[in-house]
Amino acid sequence: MPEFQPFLITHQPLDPAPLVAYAQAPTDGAVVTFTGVARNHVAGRPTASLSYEAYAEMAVPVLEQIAAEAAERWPIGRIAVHHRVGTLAIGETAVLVVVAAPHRQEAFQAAAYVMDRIKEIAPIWKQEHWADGAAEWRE
Amino acid sequence: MPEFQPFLITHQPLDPAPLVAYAQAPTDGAVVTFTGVARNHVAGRPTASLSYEAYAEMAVPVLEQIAAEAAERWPIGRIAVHHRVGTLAIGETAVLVVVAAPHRQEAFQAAAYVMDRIKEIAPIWKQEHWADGAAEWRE
Amino acid sequence: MITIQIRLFAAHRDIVGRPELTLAQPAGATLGEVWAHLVVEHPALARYTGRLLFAVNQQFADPTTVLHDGDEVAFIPPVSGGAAVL
Amino acid sequence: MITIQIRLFAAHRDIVGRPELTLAQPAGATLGEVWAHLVVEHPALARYTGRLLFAVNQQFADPTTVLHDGDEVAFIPPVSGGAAVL
Repeated sequence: MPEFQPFLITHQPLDPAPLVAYAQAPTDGAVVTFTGVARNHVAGRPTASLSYEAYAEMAVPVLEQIAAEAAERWPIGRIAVHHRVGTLAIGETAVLVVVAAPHRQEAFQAAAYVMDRIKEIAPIWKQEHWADGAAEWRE
Repeated sequence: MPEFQPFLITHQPLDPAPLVAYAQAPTDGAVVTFTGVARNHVAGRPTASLSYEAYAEMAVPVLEQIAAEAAERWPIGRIAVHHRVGTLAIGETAVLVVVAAPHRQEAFQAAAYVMDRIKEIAPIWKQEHWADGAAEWRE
Repeated sequence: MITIQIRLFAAHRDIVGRPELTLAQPAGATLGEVWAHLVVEHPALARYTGRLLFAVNQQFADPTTVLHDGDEVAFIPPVSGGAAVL
Repeated sequence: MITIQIRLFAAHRDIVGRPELTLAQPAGATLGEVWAHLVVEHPALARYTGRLLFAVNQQFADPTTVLHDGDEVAFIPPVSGGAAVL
């Protein structure tokens, strides 16, 4: 069985359980999990599916960098981030961010920060496949 | 199989998966899960275990009321809250709060609000069993 | 006279030694008066005065609430739900 | 002269029609100069000027960064990671 990777870009469906198990330490009373899910519409336009593409060799170090930034800002424990790539059906999970911390406020703040930064700098792109057959990169 | 209860006080171990499955709708791109975990120390004093007690007949309606408050404040989707009672070992989950929403900011804010309010008004009490054998209600 | 049922939890229950009490009170008695009565009988409860929440029939209420026959009264010590988290 | 490897993603790759390019450049060429060169060859890239991130060897870099032989260059169109969520 391969070692658990806290920062991962994968074609496989995402499951939060191993991330939570990894992040949670006996000193941490709070674990916040963010799940980003493929939606059935964007700005009112119906979507049929989404696909994600990553510059994986760079995305993983960027996720590690973002986690290090969060750990500098808040007294938190472990962080794990898994991002899916490939085609996702509506309702499938695109990203999981898990942050453990001794106290809940910091866990919430750090998890929100990590998601903000992923959307700012992580080299991961989303293409929306509209219900009418067209496709478009989200920029 | 009994119907899923979004607001529940239970002696059974908690599992976030059914709460996330319940909360997540196709219109909601964001799901935030808060997991409150029994820690191995409180203010530096080692704990051996924790026990929780609830006024269950009242706690469930209070959780529903808190969820309604959150839904008035933010444009969010479904909320689920499960709280465990009885004796918990260190590392076991005491509470799960799951909030789904179209956008992540509101999901984070509402989940943090729900936890704050649970700690303010939900009739649920925690007793710390110290490693030295003493026990104390947290107040 | 009215008869009320009192539910006791956590430290309150430890002090009183029972999870429930049945109490006869004069008609028109308020939640605050019942609490004061309990504190006289169990002085260790005094330190919760001003720090507790009140409920009647599983609804939050305040000390001036007038009780009725058959009401379920709860004196709710400071809560700490969800919290291994300070 | 130096030889660099260019990685292209998402809309950039669609415009250029390939995921990778190998490009010979004069010694001392900068990231910004290479981007300008690409835009000349693929004018549809022009709308990304000022909106993209640059990387060399999987590290963020800026347009003034001087390139070396064998560098892996990436022009990163606006990202949208994690996001069914606006």
